[in-house]
Amino acid sequence: MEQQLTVWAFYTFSALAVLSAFGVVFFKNIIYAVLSLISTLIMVSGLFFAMGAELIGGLQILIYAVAIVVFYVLVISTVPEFKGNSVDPAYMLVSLPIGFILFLELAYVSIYGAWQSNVGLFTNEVIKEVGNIKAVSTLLFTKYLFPFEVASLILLVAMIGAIVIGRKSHVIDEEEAK
Amino acid sequence: MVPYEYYVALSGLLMVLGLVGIIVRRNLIAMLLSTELMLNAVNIAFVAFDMKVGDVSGQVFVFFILTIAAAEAAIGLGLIMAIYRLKKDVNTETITELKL
Amino acid sequence: MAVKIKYLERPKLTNKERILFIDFIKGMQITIKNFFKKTITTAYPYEKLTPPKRFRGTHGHRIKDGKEPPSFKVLEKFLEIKDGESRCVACYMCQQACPVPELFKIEAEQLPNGKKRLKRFDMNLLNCMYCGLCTEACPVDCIIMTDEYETASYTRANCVIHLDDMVERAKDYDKRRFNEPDRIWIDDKERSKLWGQIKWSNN
Amino acid sequence: MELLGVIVGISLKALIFIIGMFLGAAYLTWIERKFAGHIQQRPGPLHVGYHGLLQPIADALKVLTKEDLVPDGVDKFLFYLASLMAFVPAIMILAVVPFGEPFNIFGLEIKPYITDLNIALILALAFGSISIYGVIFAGWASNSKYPMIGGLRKAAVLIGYEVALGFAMVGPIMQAGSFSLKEIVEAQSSYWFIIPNILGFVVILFAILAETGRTPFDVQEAEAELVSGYNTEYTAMKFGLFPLAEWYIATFVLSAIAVILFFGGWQPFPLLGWLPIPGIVWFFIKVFALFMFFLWVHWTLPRYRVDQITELAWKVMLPLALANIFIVALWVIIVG
Repeated sequence: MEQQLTVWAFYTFSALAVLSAFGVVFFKNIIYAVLSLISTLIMVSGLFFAMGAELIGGLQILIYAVAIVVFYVLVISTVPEFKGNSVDPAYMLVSLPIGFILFLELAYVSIYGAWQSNVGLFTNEVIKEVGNIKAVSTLLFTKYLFPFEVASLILLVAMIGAIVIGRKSHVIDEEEAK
Repeated sequence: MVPYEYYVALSGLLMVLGLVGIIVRRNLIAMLLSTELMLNAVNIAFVAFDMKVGDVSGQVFVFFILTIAAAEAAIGLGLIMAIYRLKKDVNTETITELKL
Repeated sequence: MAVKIKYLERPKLTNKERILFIDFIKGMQITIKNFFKKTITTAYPYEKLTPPKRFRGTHGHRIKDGKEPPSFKVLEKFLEIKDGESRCVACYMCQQACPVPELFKIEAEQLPNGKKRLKRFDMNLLNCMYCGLCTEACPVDCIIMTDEYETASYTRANCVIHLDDMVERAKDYDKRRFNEPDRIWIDDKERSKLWGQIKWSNN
Repeated sequence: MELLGVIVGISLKALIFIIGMFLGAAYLTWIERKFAGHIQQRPGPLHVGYHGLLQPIADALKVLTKEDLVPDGVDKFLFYLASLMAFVPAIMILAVVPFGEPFNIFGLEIKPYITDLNIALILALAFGSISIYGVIFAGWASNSKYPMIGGLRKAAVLIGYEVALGFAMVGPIMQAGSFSLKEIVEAQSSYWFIIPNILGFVVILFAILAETGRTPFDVQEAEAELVSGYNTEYTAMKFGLFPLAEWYIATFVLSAIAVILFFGGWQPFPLLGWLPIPGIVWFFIKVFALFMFFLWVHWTLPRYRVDQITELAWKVMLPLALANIFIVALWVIIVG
């Protein structure tokens, strides 16, 4: 029964995710594109749940769909509406073969890739026993502790950078200074 | 049970859509949105491989991708705001100072 | 000319107040005290407050009943007024005093015996601002303002009041409140209970 | 067939929860109006039914039958979507909130919760914060100045307090060692988590007030400045959904989560465990007390300025939440 539900969940979520991804690419109005992106992110989060990665699924909504996309919405509210063609037909012609080639490449890599020989740190039984959250966090705070700390540093740098770049430069009017 | 290949195919589709979006769109913000799409495709692929192998390292990497996405959004949007203040436009066609 | 703005320093909070949210707690004490007090409202259509005697409500006409001021005795002989009728002497003083004189429609006629008699006294209350100048101008204390304040009506025609309505209204008003002392608040005890005692200085 | 049965069962349960929350929210409006009235020494609703008990139903009928105006120049699709986007996530939090332990009636095991997930708290936080889009899109779609400013203010407030709220929740999670709300309650059988987490509780009080837009933090619909903020252009039930979602359902559900985190959920009060009161009643007593506290604050305090609110979020609440994590870590090491 659970497997049947998973199948259903996969088909619904993936169909909706692809549909909304089309929306992200082809909506002329940028706010609709953002709305489609939110939809895609939530559908992807649903897919994570279907795959048994609950922690990532929850964080996907909390961090990705809310914390990150809110920045886009805030910027879009300050930048007036985009005028002009949303999609350039000349580039459309270029993009189709490139996209197709990329897809073939991805397919080749994933079907004949070397990952098939790899065996993970945990087995399915262990994960089922300790739960997804404990497994992920154990790995995160033992083997990947250093990358985790570096990630926090990256965030700090990004924050400072965003503040410095986005700050309005206060130009001192020289006449007024006199 | 859904075979993991389906997930990988979905991931590839989203990746291609994101690429097409970056090539096709003329709006800087929309291009950034397409980047988010590609990052998500990678997320799906990571978790799908995890499911196949029976591991959670992929999910750990999704964490790092979330971090990168946050950093990218903050810096990218900061740059877009700076460009907008300079040019009053976010169209890629108008930002051509370095073009010969 | 530039506007000058004076900035006032606010009193700074002490650390104790800042950490324990003393000012929040003070405010919340007051509201919770009020929560357990009795309500002070009136449920209007079911309970009605009696306005103070100086309230300026819809107009009324006092009748000739022996309580007239002395000036009426002088004017009485020129007029044909029976007991129980309006004591109006048709002097038009109220219309003169009114800021919107068009709202009065006063007519008097000359009787064959040479006396004057009031024929019509209409007021269009749509134009009235209830300033009360007409009552002050009246030489015989005839036109008064009663305590009735429910003057809403469905048609414009109903907003014009006539002599007989006004006589009835004044009769009713005098019967109820003529002997009441003249003060602003109906019940001083009630007021001091609700809002506290006033305090005069000693010397 | 078994699948269909499970789906129908879960849908029925969800429907019961949703309808219950709707009716509950309707009567929460009555409670709020009564409470606000008595705080201002007036009786509140009085004439529809006994002491206005039927007032919420009359109000609902009124709101539902009002004319639904959509102004010219609004983005129609987003305009409709925004009211739903504010409302649906608020009610979705209910899916992960447990109201009590499973109990038996007539041999039937009844679970007073929809699911018991092991990431319930993260999901609750996620659903709670996703309703921000309803407000922002309402402001954007209205194509008008005041709603736009209101929506952006709400976004600024939410970004700040969401962080503080998340950090303040870490304390109980550390003590219980689980994200599951049910397990957090079960871990509090000996003592409530309010004891080392007092700072976290203060932060959560402020964060809930800010998230639900109750008075010291209601900058997004400041009547004096912004007419009505983000819902200025809305009418009828589309308008009604915003306060219903924010002021009643979100406040109630977030108070339920705060009670679960800090006041032991359905555990009885200390020294009163011998009373024959089922756990679910204890739970509702606590949630209701907390809800009334929010009402009390709402009807007492004046409004902060926007800059004061964000300053409070980043300079006071976030450090307090971090200090709370430190204190709880020490507590866990020493007491265990």
